Amino acid sequence: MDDSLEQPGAAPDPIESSDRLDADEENSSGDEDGGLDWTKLPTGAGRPVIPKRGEKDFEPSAGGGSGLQLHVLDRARSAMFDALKATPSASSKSISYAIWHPGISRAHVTLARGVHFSSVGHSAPRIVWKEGEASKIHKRLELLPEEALYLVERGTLFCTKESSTLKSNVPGSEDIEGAPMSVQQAFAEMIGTEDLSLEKYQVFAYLKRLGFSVTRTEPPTPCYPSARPYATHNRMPSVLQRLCSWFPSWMHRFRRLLTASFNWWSPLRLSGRLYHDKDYPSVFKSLRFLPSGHTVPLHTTQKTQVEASSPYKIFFNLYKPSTPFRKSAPGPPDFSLVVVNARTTPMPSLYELTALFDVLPELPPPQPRQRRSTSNKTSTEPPKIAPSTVSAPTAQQSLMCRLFPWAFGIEQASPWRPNPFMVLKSGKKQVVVAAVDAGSISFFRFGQGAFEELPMA
Amino acid sequence: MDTRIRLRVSNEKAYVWDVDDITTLRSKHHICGILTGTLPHLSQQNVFLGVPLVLMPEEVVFLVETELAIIIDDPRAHSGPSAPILQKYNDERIEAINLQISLVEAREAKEAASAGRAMSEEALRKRKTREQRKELERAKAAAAADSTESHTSLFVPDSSAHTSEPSVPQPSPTPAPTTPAYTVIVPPSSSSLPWYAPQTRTHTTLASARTAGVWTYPKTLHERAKCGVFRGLWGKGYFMGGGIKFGGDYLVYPGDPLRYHSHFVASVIDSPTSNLRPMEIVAHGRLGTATKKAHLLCGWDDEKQEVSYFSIEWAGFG
Amino acid sequence: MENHPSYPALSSVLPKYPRAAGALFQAYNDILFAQQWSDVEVIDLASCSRGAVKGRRPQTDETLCVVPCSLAESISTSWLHDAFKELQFPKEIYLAITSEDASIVYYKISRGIVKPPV
Amino acid sequence: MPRSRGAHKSGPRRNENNRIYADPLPLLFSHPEPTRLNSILNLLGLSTTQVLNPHCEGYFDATTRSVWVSNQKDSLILWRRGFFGKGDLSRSEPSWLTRQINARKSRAAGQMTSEEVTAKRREERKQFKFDRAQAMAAAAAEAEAAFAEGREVHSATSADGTRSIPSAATWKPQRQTSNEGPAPSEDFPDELDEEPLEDVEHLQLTLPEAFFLLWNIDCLTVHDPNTDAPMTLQQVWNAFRNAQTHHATVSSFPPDLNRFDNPFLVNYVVYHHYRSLGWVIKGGIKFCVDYLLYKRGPVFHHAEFAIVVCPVYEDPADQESSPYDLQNTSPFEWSWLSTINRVNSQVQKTLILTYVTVPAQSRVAPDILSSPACFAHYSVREVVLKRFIPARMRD
Repeated sequence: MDDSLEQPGAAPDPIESSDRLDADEENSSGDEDGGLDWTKLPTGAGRPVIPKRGEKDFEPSAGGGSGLQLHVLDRARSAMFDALKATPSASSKSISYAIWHPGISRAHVTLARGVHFSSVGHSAPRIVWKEGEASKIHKRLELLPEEALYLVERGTLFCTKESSTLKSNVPGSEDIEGAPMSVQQAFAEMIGTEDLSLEKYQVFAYLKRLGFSVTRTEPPTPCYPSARPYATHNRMPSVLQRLCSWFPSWMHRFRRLLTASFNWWSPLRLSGRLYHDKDYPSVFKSLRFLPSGHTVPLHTTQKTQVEASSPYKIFFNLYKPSTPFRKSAPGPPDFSLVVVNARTTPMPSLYELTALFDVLPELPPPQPRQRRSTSNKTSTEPPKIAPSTVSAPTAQQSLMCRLFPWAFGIEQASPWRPNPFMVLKSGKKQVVVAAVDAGSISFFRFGQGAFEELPMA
Repeated sequence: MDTRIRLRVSNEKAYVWDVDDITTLRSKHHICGILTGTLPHLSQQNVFLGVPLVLMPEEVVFLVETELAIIIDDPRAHSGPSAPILQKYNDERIEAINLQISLVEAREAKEAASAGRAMSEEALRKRKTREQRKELERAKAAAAADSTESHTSLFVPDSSAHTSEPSVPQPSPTPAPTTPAYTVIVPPSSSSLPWYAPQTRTHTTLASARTAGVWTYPKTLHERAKCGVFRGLWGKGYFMGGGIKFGGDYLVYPGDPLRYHSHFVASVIDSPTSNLRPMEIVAHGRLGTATKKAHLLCGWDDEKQEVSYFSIEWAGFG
Repeated sequence: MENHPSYPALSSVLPKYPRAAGALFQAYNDILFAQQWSDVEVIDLASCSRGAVKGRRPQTDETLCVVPCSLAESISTSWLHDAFKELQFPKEIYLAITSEDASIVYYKISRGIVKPPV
Repeated sequence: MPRSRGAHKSGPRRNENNRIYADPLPLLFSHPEPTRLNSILNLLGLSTTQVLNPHCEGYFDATTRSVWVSNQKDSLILWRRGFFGKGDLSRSEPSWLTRQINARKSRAAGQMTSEEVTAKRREERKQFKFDRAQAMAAAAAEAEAAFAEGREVHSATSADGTRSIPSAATWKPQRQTSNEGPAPSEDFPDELDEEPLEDVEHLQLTLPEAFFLLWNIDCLTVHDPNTDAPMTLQQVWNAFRNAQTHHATVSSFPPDLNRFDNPFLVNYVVYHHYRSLGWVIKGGIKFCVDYLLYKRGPVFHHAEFAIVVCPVYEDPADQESSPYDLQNTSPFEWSWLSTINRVNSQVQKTLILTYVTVPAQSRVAPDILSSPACFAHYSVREVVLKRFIPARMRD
């Protein structure tokens, strides 16, 4: 059946072509980066639609391009350069103000306006010194460097750099202190602070532009609201878990190996008259005696353990635009994201992946596929992580079953049995890694596989 | 005057902020870089991006080595202004703002007059609220339309528009009610700031930048190989873009990527004896054939400082 | 192996390069029997420690050079260069990549920058 | 059924396949007619079901590191009951001889052979591409001329252009340019056709396939090619591990047998893992991966999963001292991960990284390697890889 696909020139499949229509530089078809048609860039107000991709030529004709080619190229370039000349600006009625404090890597928002602040900024208690008065603790609104930089570059935040001596007296913003910062200066000075690399900023801004709420997974200070969604799931040993800790499930699964009766020169004995289930499913079942699955302990020596310096730490929590988000009490995130520099960091090792999966919650089984008449592009997408169902009875049940399968009269099959292909393709836990190469971001989803739980026979 | 491109370097990343420099780089030097900033008026999408342009490290090395660009240690170039200089700057800003305000006021007065009747302040206020409400409704309708057609729309509604949780400590100062609206510009590049002093923080050679700890690329054989291959392909007239997403180190274009498809995905091989897995040939050959590109193996010889190329295609049989 | 009909044609090269013998055997049989090339001959490619195969595809006149290698090996650009050199710089060489399940794939390698067909 | 792709197969053909490929293993179970005695025995937990073992035979070939099954009956059993092996001159089941006979018949009848049909199709495809390129060049030249004269320029490839660019859907071969199929009489004199065809093809089993059949279900006997004698399980165990010397670096030849990173062992663990879960597992070189997983078998559906085997050393010291040059032991560069992921998503396969741990010599005493008992110390786990597209994850 794969014969028709074996030749490399085989026609690309319909799913990938629908990718191709996705008007995003996620585009998989090839050379879209830098190759956009800026002449199709919407200019006027109103809601623009996807500009069609420009038709490109195969190559310039001899001598660097024909008259027509040069003409079209010039037009494309000037459209691009014109668009780049736009300056970030806002009405004085809607712009916000903040002071950048390099010493603490925070921008103190002195005037917050606009919808952005519903997902950006947190309250921080700071000691304020007033002339002639004793110190007082004030709660104030502060931005992390990525939040401040993002608002600055889109022109919604006017930021000045902290200075004790400089005061400005611009109308409408009388108490602004310090010298105004350009976007360039914000890039130069805010990146590199509070663990923010350019790569992390690029990923942050990319997701914010798509409407996601993005927060830090590890609170940089105790006053930063933490999602901490997994604590209850993994860290609170139940009676059941404590009871079972000395008899892990993987040992149960492979207990045959540990008994002397297992003959390694003849693992499967079918000839005996006493063998009860002489059929294929039982044969396959008896063949499943090799240790498998993520519950089997991963033996490591000191050197292979994940080092503290590993870049594979979950850095951002992602909330879809459709997820209700309260910045003071964020719920469990829709996705957990690691950001790495693709040039200096290869993909994660098994040890790094295991450490990531260890802190992540198990996903509920994927929802049944929605059949659509025209396309089924959603079919291979991972399931929506519905926070409310993470600790739903199904999850507990599967845990119970996995711990005490004999009590349920089952060995492998759990009640958790939606379309097995969907489960196999999404995995039980997921982490998203954004690998950034000089500004171009590749997002990959690493799922914790569960093939051993869903045999085909 | 030095006409070399100014590369603003911070955290070992090189940015170009001046649009004229971006123009020169692309049109004259065939260097594309990657735009990474938010376009101010199209801030809810990722297809078209704006300044700054971020350069690949091998682009930086090439530009500096060929004396087409200089490196500026950007964090150090941003010194703080003295009080008088800032005062002067702010005075100029205020002047510009006042000019803007008076222009707006003049236009409003004219409009009011031409309407044939002078409005009371109360009436003006009411009209304004009405307009604001309408504007809000329009925005909401647009956002709603956006979310229903998100598959065809490139521009994302601002999600936060739906939820309006008040920010925790609402800062008190509001602009004086009498001040009319004006446009506040956030300066994109620092060139307009009188206290920005790049001249004193300039490195014209890689060696100088390296000594200062501002720019250390290339450090390894692999990085040298990448620089060598980049230079080699550039010398043959190609434009290069990053290729990690596409299965190699570079995408290689016969002309400006704005107008031409890439011909190759190129991968850099550090040395003539570096291991090459036959599986890589299978994968690259296969991917290239499917995307109508050839794959280019670019073998770097650090001793001879030269590149040898091999092109891979599917054989067409078997 | 010794009883196989193609063994006599390969007997001079197979024992000489035992590590590449499997790949050569597989590629030779595929070219001769499955691809049905004509004038198939085995030549000694000492610089790559293996035998190579020359022949013509059905209904064509051009003699092509096939260099076998196994998926388990590692090659290099100097290896490719040596192969071209010893074969007297043909326009291209065909790399026959073999796997132990008897699968084989062919890829065309050209020296220099050869742009894809329009 | 994972995807409806197989559905285009006509019903009778599918039913035929369901019948031919009904058994997932070479073993057969024969259930005797129910009698009173049988039901009593069943109640007592005694089975009257007969196990029919086909006892296939093959020859170990050290050069190609495989086991050859030349007996046609055995080849058919192994292929049809579980899709074991591959014809060395065919894409899947050994069909070389049949193809040759059909080709002779076709030639005799003046028709094209299937190979010639394929060649002709490729030739036509080439011609189409050439025609299209010509049409595009002509359109470009026309646009160029229009531009030079200041006339309105139509885009070279747009629908409103003055020229039509052939598309794959509209293009038709103008004329049979080549490969009409050879004339029957002159090129192939009759006496040549009379020459009997010798079947030079065999079913080739990989070493893990052979070991699986031999060790678990005991339906294969492997012969020593030099002595013709059947090999004992212990001999096979040693010979298969020994055959991996091609993996070894030259300096440490021959490699130490008592190592957990012997490529045969690592591959066997993966092979056994998926076979025991009921998957049909075949080689994946065409898609630049190690294995492909089929739910029932390659005649039914496309493979759903593409497997890349990633051995993981528990102890890096074992890797340093290794005589083998195992692939994929270090995490991939991102460009390589995108490459293999792209290739496989183009053909709708999900990429799976299958990690096999290699027990540390310091943890497990290597003398356990003298028998398959060593397999208890490896472990297999999967990581599923997929591109994540934020723009499509917004709601």
